[in-house]
Amino acid sequence: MDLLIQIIFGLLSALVIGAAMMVVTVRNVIHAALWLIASFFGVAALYLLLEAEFIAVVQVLVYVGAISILILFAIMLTRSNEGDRLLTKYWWASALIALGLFGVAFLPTFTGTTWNMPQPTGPAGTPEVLSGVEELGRGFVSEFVLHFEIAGVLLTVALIGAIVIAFEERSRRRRVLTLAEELELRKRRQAAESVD
Amino acid sequence: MLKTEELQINIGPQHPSTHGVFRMIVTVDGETITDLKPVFGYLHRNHEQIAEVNTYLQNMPYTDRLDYFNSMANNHAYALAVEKLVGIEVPERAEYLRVLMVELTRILNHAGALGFLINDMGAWQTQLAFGMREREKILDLFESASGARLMCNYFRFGGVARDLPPDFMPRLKDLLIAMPAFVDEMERLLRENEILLQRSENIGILPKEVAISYSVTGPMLRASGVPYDIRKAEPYSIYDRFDFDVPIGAVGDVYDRILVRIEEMRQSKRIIEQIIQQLPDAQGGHINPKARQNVRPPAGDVYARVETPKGELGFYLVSDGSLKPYRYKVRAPSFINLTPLGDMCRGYKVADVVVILGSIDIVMGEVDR
Amino acid sequence: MYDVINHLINTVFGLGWPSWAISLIAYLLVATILFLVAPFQMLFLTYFERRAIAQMQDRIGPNRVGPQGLFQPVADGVKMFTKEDIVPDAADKWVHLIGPCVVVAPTMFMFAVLPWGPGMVPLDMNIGLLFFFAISSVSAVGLMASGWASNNKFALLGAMRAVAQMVSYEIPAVLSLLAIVLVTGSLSIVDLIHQQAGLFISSADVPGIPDLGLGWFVFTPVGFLAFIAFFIAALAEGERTPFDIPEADSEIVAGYMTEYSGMKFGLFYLAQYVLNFLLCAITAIIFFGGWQGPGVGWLYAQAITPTNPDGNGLFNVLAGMLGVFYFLAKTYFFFFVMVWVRGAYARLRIDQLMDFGWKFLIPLTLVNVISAAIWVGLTKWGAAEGLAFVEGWAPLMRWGVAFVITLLLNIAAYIFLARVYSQAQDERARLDNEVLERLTNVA
Amino acid sequence: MDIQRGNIIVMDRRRGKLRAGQGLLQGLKVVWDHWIGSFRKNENFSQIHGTFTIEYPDERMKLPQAYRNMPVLIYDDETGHELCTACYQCARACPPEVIHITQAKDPNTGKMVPASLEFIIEYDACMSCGLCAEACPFDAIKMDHFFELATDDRMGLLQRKADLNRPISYYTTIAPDLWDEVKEGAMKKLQGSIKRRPGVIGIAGHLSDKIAARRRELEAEAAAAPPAPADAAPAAPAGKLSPEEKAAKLAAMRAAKAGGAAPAAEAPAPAPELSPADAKAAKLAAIKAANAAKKAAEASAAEAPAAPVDEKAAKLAAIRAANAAKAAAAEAPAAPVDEKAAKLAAIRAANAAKAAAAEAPAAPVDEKAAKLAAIRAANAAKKKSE
Repeated sequence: MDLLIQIIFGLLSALVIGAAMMVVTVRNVIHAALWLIASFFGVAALYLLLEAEFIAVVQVLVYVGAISILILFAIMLTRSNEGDRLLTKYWWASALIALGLFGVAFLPTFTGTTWNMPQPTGPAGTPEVLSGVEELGRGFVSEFVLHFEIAGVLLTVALIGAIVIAFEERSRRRRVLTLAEELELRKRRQAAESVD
Repeated sequence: MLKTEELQINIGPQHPSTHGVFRMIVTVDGETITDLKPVFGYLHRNHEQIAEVNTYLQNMPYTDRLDYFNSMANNHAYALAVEKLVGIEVPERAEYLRVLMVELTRILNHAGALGFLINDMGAWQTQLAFGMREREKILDLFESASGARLMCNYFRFGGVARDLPPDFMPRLKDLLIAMPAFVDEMERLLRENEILLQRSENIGILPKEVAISYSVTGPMLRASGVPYDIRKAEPYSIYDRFDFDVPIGAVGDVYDRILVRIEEMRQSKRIIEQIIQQLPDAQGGHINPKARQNVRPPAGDVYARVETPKGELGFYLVSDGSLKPYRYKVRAPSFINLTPLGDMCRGYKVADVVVILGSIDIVMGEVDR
Repeated sequence: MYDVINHLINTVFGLGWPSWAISLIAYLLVATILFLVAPFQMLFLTYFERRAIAQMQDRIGPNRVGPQGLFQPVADGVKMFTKEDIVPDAADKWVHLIGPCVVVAPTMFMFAVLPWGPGMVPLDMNIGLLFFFAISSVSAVGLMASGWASNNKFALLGAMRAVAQMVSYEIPAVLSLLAIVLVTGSLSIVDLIHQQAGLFISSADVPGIPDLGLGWFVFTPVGFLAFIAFFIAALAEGERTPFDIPEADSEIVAGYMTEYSGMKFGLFYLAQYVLNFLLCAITAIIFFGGWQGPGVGWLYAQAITPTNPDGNGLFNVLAGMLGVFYFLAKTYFFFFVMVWVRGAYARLRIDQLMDFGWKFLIPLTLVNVISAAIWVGLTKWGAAEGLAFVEGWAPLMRWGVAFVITLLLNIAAYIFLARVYSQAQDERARLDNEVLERLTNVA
Repeated sequence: MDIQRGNIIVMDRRRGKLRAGQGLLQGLKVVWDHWIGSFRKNENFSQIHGTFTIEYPDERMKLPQAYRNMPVLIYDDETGHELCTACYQCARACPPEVIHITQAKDPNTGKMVPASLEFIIEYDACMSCGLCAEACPFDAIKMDHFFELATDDRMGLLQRKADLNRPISYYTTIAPDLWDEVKEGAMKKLQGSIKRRPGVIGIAGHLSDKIAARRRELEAEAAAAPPAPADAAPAAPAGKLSPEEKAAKLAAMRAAKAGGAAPAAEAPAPAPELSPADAKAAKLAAIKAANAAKKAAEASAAEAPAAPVDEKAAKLAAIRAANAAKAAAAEAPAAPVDEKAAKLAAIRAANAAKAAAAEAPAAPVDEKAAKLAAIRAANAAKKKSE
């Protein structure tokens, strides 16, 4: 059993890392986005392997179903600059910076964690650690209600902001008059002239 | 900031909903149409030139091919033109038969046109199938009378080709039993359907003034609110004997065109009922026995017009005294009703184009000739 | 399945394989069966749709290939397979290939949580409902990829429309399910079905009601409105008329499928029909009790005796068969409704579709969620939750009051929204006075 | 606008009505009614429910009598005579000009006979307008009800007379009333034209028994009457003998002999003298040869459809006739007067050969050969006459 899970884990990790590598190396932006989606999928599968079904499903729902679509839309609606050089002269500098940042982010985890694998939970009377949904729901409306509300307000603000921008855009756009409107306009202009 | 560019899209000549080989060069800004240029001529068949090398009677079957939905109405216009040119009298019974056929044509054309229009809106052919069912019944009648379903070639100078077969009238009466049910059903499917209302209300408005200046005719013009019907304005044949109403629209949008067509089917049914009443008393046979079919009209010219289901169909004939017309010109309603398409579509969405085009009810055979 | 295979391998053959191998075999077997079932469902559905819609149009439909034309889809399949696969020169070959696969795969995944009958569920996830919708959103990626890879204006336009439509109609779908989840307090599909036993949605609340398997959510105001909203959203997600805008043939030819031919095209159809089947199935499960129906519970109860607590084998099989029958009957009925709708209606325009989804359906489902909260409060809560005044009421009384209140609330919301929505439509269509005024003044 | 009677109705758009889905439900109801109704068949015109499909290859619509698809030619069952008199009215009426007619000629006199020799309609270009049937004063061309005309052969829709001929009994099955209307006049006219048709001309070509019967009849008449013109003798045996290969061959050989050998024998004598008497003799010989050739060719050709072997004989006869004509023409240049006669004879020979060729349409190969022979004969005659 363990061996099987190890093998699956290895494969999935290879998928995630390989896909992530492809994201940064392929030239075509759309291909990069598709590789990114593959990577997201791999992560979701890893969550499933950890028996965190809810998180896995949310990963799929949010990242694959929503965010990647957003990315694709954004790419398609903007001009593509294909054929730019991938490696600049100072690629090593950026690599160093990236490594440094990664180290900064990773160091606390590295030092602060006791690297003991948790004992596999036995069948008898174990607390439901990861059956999650209900606990998560309760947590959101009790313990973390403030965080939840703040996140909600933030999202609402973002939504309203998007709508406002869209409305501005629409009012600025040249309106094409239909035939009836044009006729009405002509009539009104004539009326205005005759008054003058 | 987001910016949209003007984009040119070619709809047609190969496109599922252009009613034949018809092309529209659509300039869109986002989804809104800023310009639309209809391009036609892909189905040009040299109709008028062919007619000038044929004798007068030989042109009769060619007129069937103009608007192949309403071959009877086309025949009527042409027969009227030649009769006017030569001076042929038409017996009363023949006139009744003619009007009967033409009014049946009107019903079948509107049934089909509404079906195709709803098809263009994306329905899965149900309304079309219902319309086609009634159309088939009428075509059966045409077939029993004239011998063909579409290319009827039924009219002759001075009458019609042959009298009605004995089983025609019972079948016609049966058909008239079904007709109100069919029209009511069509109305129930179309009139209050919210989806259809959204797709048709205030779409493709053609204001009265514009319609007149484009010399649009037929249901299109009447939907724009102009009560102009040649059957009333200049009654030809025996249309002054019948009692019928002229439906007009209030706004001139696609919805009004649907309503006007539905009502015209009802009015046609009224006329047919009156014909059935008056036909037994009609004098004369199905054709004037003195009328020669191989006519040699005196030199001169003539213009005759009828109200086909699509609008005013006129034939302008110039005779030089020979067996063949010197000049033969068709005023095709589909063609002239199509000209305001560009103006009508401006300011609407791309998806509305096909609906507006469908509401004009064109037949490419008549547009391109 | 696990038990059967375990018995077969370890007891009959005595091989002594480990349990993970046996579960692997069991899962593979189940997956294989489902993979076989899905295309057959699709084949039958296409035949069913064509026959039904033909009859609605006073025609006969395909009746030449095989008895009553039953093998027509097979003939179509043969045609699809033998057709030349054309990839446009300017297309992105790989993405063009992957697109249809990514569209089909999620629909197959969704079978994993679908209960066919009592106890017949491949995988009883406790978040099955969420899984179902999460996975269904993946196919949008495939649509996008195939539309983009075709390198065709119509295809890209169709893909954009399809994705926009799927993403926006997921919201009312999930919101309408949320109302049901509020009432039941569970995300597990199997749980949902179990809660729909009894007579009306009361077996859990009102004691002493016989188990007729009719406790369907659709009989409550909350459930009914949720059902209507969900079914409309399902039509949109399954790209069915009147929301089949992505493949509106009168406008954008065939949408994202324009540049596909042969079996790749067939895969899109497969995905679409399987998705339709699944949406119908999930509608039947959530609002119409899935395999619940008169007789299933009774058959189970017959066999259970103190000596045989698991039930009698024969009765179990009978109950299972009846349950599968109920489930499939309901599912096909909803597919028939889909066909029926397709037979009757025209198609909306894309902006009208978005309007309808965002301005009508989402507010409506939001109101329905409130209704659901009221329902839960009135029927389940007591003094502990702060609803002391219901304490004295009889269960039936509580149930009745909840029914009336939610019904009124939902009807009021529906009429109000319908009025506002149709007024907004009229407003949009009328001449834009403001713009005209501005333009007049400029001149 | 001047509306005389009736009113102008402004369509009611039903504004201000709350639209909350009633229209959609109405639509569903309509479709549901049709679905329920579709389990039975739509029987008559007064119904709008029920399937109205006619499953075509299995069931067929009853076509109305007036139905018109493609024009066909009518012949009388009893006598086998075609009603067509080759008056060209249909060809003139045809809008797309797809009707092509050749009128038959009396072989003896060379005069036009009221019957068609060949009648071609290009079905592929025919527009089924029915004007030909209306124009026909003899009711010989009628519109058929047969519509399954699809073919994969490009020339398959070029219909010759043999393909077009239909008996009256067939026409009465498809349009009894229409035939009753015109029957009397048509049959009277037919009798009139039969009188003016000599020999077997005008009998539908494929009715070999009818042709044979007619021929026997003619023979009987000839036997009863005072001795027929002696010049026809060489051809006579062909008619007397049973229509067999041998007879045809014999006739052809005799014709060749008559045409070729006789003048050849005389040739040496008249040539140097150029006397008018000899010229007359030459002319006579030429005419004889031509007639003989024609008769032989006709006789053999008439038998042609019966068996392909006979066709060969016909071909042979035609070739021989051509040779004979050539030989006869060779004598001609002697005198200007004779020249004319020779030319005439040559042309007649050519015509005869042509006719023989035209009557053998059954096997294309042989037809070709016969045509070839005819063309050669014509060419030879032309050359010689020049």
